[in-house]
Amino acid sequence: MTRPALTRKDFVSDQDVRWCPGCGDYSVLANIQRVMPELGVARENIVFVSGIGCASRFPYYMNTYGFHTIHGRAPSFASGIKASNPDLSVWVVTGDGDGLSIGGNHLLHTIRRNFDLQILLFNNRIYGLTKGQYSPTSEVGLKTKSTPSGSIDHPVDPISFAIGAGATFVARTIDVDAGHLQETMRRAHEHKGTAFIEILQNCPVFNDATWGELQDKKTRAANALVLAQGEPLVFGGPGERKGIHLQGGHPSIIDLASDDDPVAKGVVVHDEATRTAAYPFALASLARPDFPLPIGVLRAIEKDCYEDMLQEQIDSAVAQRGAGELEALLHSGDTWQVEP
Amino acid sequence: MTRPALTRKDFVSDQDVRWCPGCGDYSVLANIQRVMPELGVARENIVFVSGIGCASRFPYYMNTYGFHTIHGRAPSFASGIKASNPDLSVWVVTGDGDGLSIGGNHLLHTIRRNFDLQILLFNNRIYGLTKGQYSPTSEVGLKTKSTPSGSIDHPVDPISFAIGAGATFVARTIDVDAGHLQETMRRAHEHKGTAFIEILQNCPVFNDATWGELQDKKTRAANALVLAQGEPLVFGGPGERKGIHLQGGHPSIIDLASDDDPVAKGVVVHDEATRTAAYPFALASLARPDFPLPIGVLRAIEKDCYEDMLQEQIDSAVAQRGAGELEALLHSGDTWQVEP
Amino acid sequence: MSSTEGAVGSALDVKGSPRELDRVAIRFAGDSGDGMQLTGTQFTESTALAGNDLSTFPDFPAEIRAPAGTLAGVSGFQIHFSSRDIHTPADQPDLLIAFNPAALKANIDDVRPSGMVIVNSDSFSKKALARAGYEENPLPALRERFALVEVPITNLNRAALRGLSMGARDIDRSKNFFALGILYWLYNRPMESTERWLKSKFSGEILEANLRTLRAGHAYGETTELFPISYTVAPAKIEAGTYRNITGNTALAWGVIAAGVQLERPVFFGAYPITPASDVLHELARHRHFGLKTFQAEDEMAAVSAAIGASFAGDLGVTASSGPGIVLKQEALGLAVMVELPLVLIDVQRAGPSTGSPTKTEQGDLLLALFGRHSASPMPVLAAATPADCFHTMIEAAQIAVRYMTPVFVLSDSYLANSAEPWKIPELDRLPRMPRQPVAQSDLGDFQPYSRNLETLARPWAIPGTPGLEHRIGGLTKADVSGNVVYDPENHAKMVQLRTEKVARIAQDLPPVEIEGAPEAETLIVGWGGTRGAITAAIEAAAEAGNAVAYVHLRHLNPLPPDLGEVLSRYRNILVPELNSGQLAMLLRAEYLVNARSYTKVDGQPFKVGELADAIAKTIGAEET
Amino acid sequence: MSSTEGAVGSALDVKGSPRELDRVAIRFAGDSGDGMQLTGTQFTESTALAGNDLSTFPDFPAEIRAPAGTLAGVSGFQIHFSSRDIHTPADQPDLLIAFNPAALKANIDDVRPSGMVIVNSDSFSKKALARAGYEENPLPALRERFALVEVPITNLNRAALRGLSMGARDIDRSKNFFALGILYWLYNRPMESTERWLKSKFSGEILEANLRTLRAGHAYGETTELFPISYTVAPAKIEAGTYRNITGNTALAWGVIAAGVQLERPVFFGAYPITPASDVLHELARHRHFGLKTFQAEDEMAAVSAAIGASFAGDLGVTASSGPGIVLKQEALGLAVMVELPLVLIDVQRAGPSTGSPTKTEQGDLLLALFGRHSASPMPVLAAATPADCFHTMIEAAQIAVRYMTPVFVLSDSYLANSAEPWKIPELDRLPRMPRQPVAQSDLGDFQPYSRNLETLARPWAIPGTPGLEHRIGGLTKADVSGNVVYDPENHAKMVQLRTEKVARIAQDLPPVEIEGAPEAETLIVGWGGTRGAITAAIEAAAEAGNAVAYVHLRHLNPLPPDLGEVLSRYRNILVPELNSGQLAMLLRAEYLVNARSYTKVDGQPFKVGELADAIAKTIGAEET
Ligand SMILES: Cc1ncc(C[n+]2csc(CCOP(=O)(O)OP(=O)(O)O)c2C)c(N)n1
Ligand SMILES: Cc1ncc(C[n+]2csc(CCOP(=O)(O)OP(=O)(O)O)c2C)c(N)n1
Ligand code: SF4
Ligand code: SF4
Ligand SMILES: [Mg+2]
Ligand SMILES: [Mg+2]
Repeated sequence: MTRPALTRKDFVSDQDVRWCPGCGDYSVLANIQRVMPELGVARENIVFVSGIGCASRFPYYMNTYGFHTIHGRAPSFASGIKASNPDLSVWVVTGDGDGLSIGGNHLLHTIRRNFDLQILLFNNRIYGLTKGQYSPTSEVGLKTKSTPSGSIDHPVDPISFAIGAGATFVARTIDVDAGHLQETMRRAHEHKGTAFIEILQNCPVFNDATWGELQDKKTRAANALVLAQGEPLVFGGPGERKGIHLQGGHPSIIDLASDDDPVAKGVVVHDEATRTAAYPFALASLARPDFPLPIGVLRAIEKDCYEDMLQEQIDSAVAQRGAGELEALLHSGDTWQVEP
Repeated sequence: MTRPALTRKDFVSDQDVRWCPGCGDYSVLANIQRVMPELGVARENIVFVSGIGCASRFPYYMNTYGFHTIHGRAPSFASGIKASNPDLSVWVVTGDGDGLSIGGNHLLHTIRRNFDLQILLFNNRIYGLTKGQYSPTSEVGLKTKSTPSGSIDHPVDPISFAIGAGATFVARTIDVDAGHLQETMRRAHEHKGTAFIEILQNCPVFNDATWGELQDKKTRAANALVLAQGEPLVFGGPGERKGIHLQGGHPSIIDLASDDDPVAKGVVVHDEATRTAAYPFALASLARPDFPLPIGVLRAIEKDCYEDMLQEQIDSAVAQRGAGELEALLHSGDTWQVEP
Repeated sequence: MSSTEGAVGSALDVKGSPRELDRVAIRFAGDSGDGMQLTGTQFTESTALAGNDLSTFPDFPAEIRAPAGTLAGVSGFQIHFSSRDIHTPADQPDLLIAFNPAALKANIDDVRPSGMVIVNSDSFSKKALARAGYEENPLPALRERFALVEVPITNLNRAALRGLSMGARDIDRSKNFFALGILYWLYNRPMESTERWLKSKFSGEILEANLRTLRAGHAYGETTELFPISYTVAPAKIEAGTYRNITGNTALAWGVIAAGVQLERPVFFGAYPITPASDVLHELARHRHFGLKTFQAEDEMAAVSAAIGASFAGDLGVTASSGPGIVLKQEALGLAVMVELPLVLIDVQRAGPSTGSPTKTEQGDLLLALFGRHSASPMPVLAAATPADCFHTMIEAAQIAVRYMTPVFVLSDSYLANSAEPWKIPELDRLPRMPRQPVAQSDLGDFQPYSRNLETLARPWAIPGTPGLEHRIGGLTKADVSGNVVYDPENHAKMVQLRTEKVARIAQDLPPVEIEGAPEAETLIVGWGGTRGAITAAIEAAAEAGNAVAYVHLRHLNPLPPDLGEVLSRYRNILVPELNSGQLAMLLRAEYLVNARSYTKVDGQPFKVGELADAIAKTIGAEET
Repeated sequence: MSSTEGAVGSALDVKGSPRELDRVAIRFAGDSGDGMQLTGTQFTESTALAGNDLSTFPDFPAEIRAPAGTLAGVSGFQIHFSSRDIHTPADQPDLLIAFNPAALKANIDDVRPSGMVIVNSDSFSKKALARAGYEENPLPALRERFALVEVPITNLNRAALRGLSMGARDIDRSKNFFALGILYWLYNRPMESTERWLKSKFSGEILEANLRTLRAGHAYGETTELFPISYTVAPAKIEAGTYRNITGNTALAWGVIAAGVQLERPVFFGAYPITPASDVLHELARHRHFGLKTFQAEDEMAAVSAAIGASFAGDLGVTASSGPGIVLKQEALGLAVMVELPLVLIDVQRAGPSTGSPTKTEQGDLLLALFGRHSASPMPVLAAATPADCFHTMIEAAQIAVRYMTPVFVLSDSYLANSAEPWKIPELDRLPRMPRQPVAQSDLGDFQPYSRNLETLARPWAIPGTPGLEHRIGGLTKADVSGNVVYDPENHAKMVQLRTEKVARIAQDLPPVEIEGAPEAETLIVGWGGTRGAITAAIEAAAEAGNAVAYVHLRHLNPLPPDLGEVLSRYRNILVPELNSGQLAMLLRAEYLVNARSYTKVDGQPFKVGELADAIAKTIGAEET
């Protein structure tokens, strides 16, 4: 059946959006509603699944199927949905607290099983919904309601965590960078397997400007290492040109003259699909202030998906043993007759 | 007070050890009981904390303080113990199921907080205590009670996971390699911060020889990359000599002649304490069959411990505000008198 | 603040002496952004200083930021103050001040018939009305039913702050202080506490602006014809002493600190944030100078596990959460029962099930506290009755935990957590104390981790670091005395029985049941937890209406007071009001085979005094016919 | 197997015709490594084929490998078979076969006075005796009390296998088949089923060895003087049909498969391994050809969450666990209650609290099933009565889940899980079916996710992939009909009431309470779950002793059968036997205000028929005096 092409409006639900004025979540919502029609998936085949948190209210605003579950478990609900019906396009929305604090374990295992899901982690480095406690991604020293004298937890980097979990697709994007965010969503959708995306998101109310230099167009170029497949790792603010060098597993920055050939100078060429995870790990280890923060797709490789392997086992079992017969099952093994 | 020096026997409890004949846990227990006296810690200041599993029965056999807790939560109990009394030497014993399946989240967060603990993960790539289901470290295709047609979960590598979590000390050792295991325990004890150690352990009953080439002395040299600080990454079975080269984040193996200077040939020199995690990540990414498995200390760096920072906050609070006075607290803020 | 006093003084000249009232209930209502909670708290402080008895109730929007001006975004704060003692924030406010149409719509139906309603008339634009879901302007119609006062608060505030260099938005932010000024005049409240607070919080232009508009509001009340008269409420005759306001969550936090001091153990508090329990963590985190360790864990399992670990190592372990988080802690609590370590678990109940309505109140977790663990896993359960009672309940719970070596369940609720009441600050040496067993000392004989104190059946608290007491504990069935792992049936049965008996013995420390109201009546009301204020007020109201009843309010839900059965047996009807589907009633029926009837409500709101009084009247009536 | 028949035949010549018995109970006991479970299962199959009614009970050591030869390592298997129908594995074995001293020590006290005891005399070395904790050899003393038969099983087995090239250890592994051979002779059981099984499992020398020693054992029994006579137990008169043996866990697994077939929904089974529930996962994982999806999750929260997700997507979601794992699933179950999706949760209860005694049995989780979630979070609860009944209970639970759109709690226990009973294989088209509401179809009108079926109050099951039904669900309080997020009190109360009423309505589908035993007696026994066999046997025993009582066994614990109250009211005493501290008794007392008294035992063991019969006698006596 051919149906009229969808537009952004088709993905807007009838619920009023309830985030604070200026919340980064608005921009993410708007851009995802914009990309959706381009993906060519019928609305009824799309499911948004979330945990608990400000970001996790996302499904209510998408005019698709949606499930606002419980704190930290969204990846598990999504796994069940995908296993049940692999034809669905399943999107998980989570936060730095929902996904990495209470939900860290499910994120780890869902990622390694490589279900074909898109997992969007809105990282505002704070607990928004519960009104401002530090999160596992908050920097040491952050003063919050629960840490009036400053946080003493060393933060975890979602990207390193995801690669450590064996993720087949890992990307980082920014709430306010509409073009890049939309492109990243497209890539995530195209990827077969778990696509993990960290979205740097601003919480103007409880952790304003936590990603300041990256959100601000003026300072972004100097602080972001924007990745492009096959391109050298070059970055730099106005008037500067720098590249990333990787020797013996040790990253360093080299200054480039405007006419230098970066590769000749030893700048690494970006490859999303290296055999080992050594390279994406090296990228993930680039942390500010010493290094620019990689933005874009750090890793994209092919690996079997859980739901496909499960279906294969079912199919081959049917092929070998025939479709299951209840009657036969009940009579399998030793039975005996009692005559009347 | 001076007390008689301790011997191995002082650390043997009065409970009979209940593991299957031939279980790798026996060797680990024996070697840890051997190292303990050398650490110079009084028995009453040592606490072994475990979750649930065969390995987790460990505390019952150590004549120290011990707490056999619940499945997956041992690191959290240990965190509370250490925060309560930083003078205790706290050892966590867990398994690949206990620590990485149900307990993955606590492992992640305990590691990143860098409590000064030793965490020993007994990795037999199987659930032993529940009689043989596959675990998060089991290889794809493993046939077990719960996967008669073969496991379809891509395994997680404990070492990559730990580094991804920001671990300050990460090592891998082998149940039957007494010398290396003892040395690794010593290093773990000396390290200030969370020392994470993966112990390759054999479960002869449900997953025999899962680490075959590494446990067997004959094949170990060819399959293990034994790490030594400041030494080049060289390995090789009888009559072969090979080294690890790392270029632009891509590891590769180079063959060496017996008289080659490995470093000159581009073999990487091992450094436990690189500034970024790129190098240990690269090591962690070396996986068999393509590469030898790194054995030894992959990473050892210094970072503040949670319990120390907590104590500092307490001390400076006392310094600034004086020791807390209940009377003063109850009368703080607005109060008023009601006259008789 | 001579200026203010001057103002009040002259108010009297202009408008004649204020009218004396014996009780007033006011509700502030506005958008989440309008600072209603702050305004309410300031009015509360000032009223407390004026010596009234009072009770407050904040009503936040759920844990979400709703679009400005919508019903979902309305935030409210009610204060009830009186010259006699009162027990609730009152069912119906006598005065509502509404900062926008949504606030009006959400609250108007609660206002006492012909009560006073003040609105910010500047906020009643077509757009705002629409956003609140009003087809037409409701004000004309309201004039019939209420004493409606329309004040252009926004513009008056702007006028008052003219000349300041602040931005328009910042200026508008101060408008709640203009309104507060009006109310201070209207009820002749002192402004000092608010002015003092402003000076402690702000400086420069913001301070200047807030002070100015506060005073301008006061002067406006005084001079405009809109308010023909002002009111006073005489100080209440309350027991002499030093008083403060306190909310349930602050009282819990301070109770934790006090327990540590009293028991001479360091406190370890492990928690994972959750509404409405988070504030206990927030408050405790501010008091590191008590040597207090707060630990924000990655989840509830880690929080309670760390707390149990700390108890094992000699700290007083405490953890707090609400509904969903409590459920997640149950497995670890079962271990604490098995290893018999002291621990206090605080459950600030909220309206469920599931995520439910996180900012609303309910008493839904009593049976969860008793039966939420697998197998026979008995825990003592205590419930706090009022905001200030949270302090005492917490201390008693900690004492029981250490005396009997057991985890203890403390029930509070969202209503207690956020309501405030004046509290006579106790003298510390007057706080009740239980004898507690000393921590086990190093001994060279053979130490038995599961040997028991004959009086309490408590096992020794043997703390790592003590030479000679090295021992192993865990969740597997323990052998009596030695604590070794064994599986023989007799021992299994004996240990189950010992743990049950130990908790039952706590009853030996409980005072006789106190019967309030009219002990000789034929009807007994049995309550527990945060409904105490409402029930007490309802019983007084019922008594005035000639329906005297007896009243027992339970703090101890497990074990129940030993003489409770005998007390219940004296009454012909027993009514059990609860904000759940009848959980205590079920326990009483099962335990004592008495026909305890339930009066329940599960809508996220506290009981209204009126509905309870009616229920009481009906019960008595029911019996007569 | 002519050889065997020949053997049996000649046995008759040598020793005269076997003695006819009407019931026998045998216990196999040995070291975990001795293959007792296997030996027992083989004897069971053969006995079933012989047409006896039977009941078995395996008794493993806890989930630990104890050192060989110690008490902790003893593994036992008891089978009770008869020519009449029986309900339990029997309190006391008539014959014990002990493979080592530890096995003897652990089991001897259970043996019927002057019963037969066969020991492997080769295993009674000083060392072995010491390891079992015997100061001296117990055999001499035992000769007084029992018919003791000392057989050098180890050496006889070696002799039988002489000439095979197998290693000594492998040879010794076969000795249990030698013993099995003896018993087959002693009780005139057919050996075919075992020989068939051996051939299906082994080949080459191992097969050869096992067959040889099995037959050698049989011949030994026949020829030695140690056994003067053999026995037969006539086939039981049981209803005609095709029978098989089935354990509770297998029956649960097959019930899951059958439910999927019957409801025409794919099944998603999510679980995390835990004793004694793991075998349900293991069994289901073997049947992928039913399109069955099994998912071993990282923990219990993930397992139940994935199952709920699958139900949302249109599968029948099922999950299983035991005590500690059940507790961890409760938060997600609360969500399932809120979003009203079908789900079946299986709780194979084990002895707690905490980790407790994982391989022992208990009925400790009834109140956990009812009250283990925060706030009012009602779930239907069903309990299986016998191993085979697990199949039917599971199917009914699934039907309720889909018909009423609700998660359902199914209670089994460790005893049912591992015991086997003969089961008349049901005809599929005879299985009871409930009308179920069809899955919602694509409609272009406006779809309301919380509209309800008037009869069942079920909301529509609207499955992703269906055009026009796009909707959002979640754990926040839902608006009636639309399912939108709202916080108004009336709606909150209404939804709580609707969910409660929906579960209560399930009662409309329940059959009237069936009263067994002596309905007209004055005493009623009320039981539930896995104690059915023991209670039934006890009631028969009591009746024979002149203590006839009535008996009601409940499958439905929530809602309770509508006529239960009326039934209870007919009896002067009500006794409720439970393997917990009186959980059902509490519910009955609270619900019906009847003086239901408890007879309880919490020692990890099933009820013994004798102790129950005594309790019944006492109750009646109690009443007479
Ligand atoms: C079991 C449980 N524990 C705690 C909570 C309270 N809670 C809700 S959201 C949240 C953290 C949200 O932080 P994040 O995931 O970063 O989302 P954000 O609000 O920042 O978008 C917490 C602690 C809960 N709802 N359930
Ligand atoms: C909450 C809970 N879920 C499940 C179990 C059952 N269980 C006990 S140990 C274990 C896995 C043990 O595997 P591992 O950690 O690898 O230890 P090993 O036995 O292999 O040493 C499981 C699933 C439990 N005890 N508690
Ligand atoms: S609290 Fe922060 S994250 Fe949450 S809605 Fe407001 S701005 Fe956004
Ligand atoms: S099951 Fe495996 S891991 Fe467990 S004790 Fe036996 S051999 Fe060791
Ligand atoms: Mg966040
Ligand atoms: Mg393991």
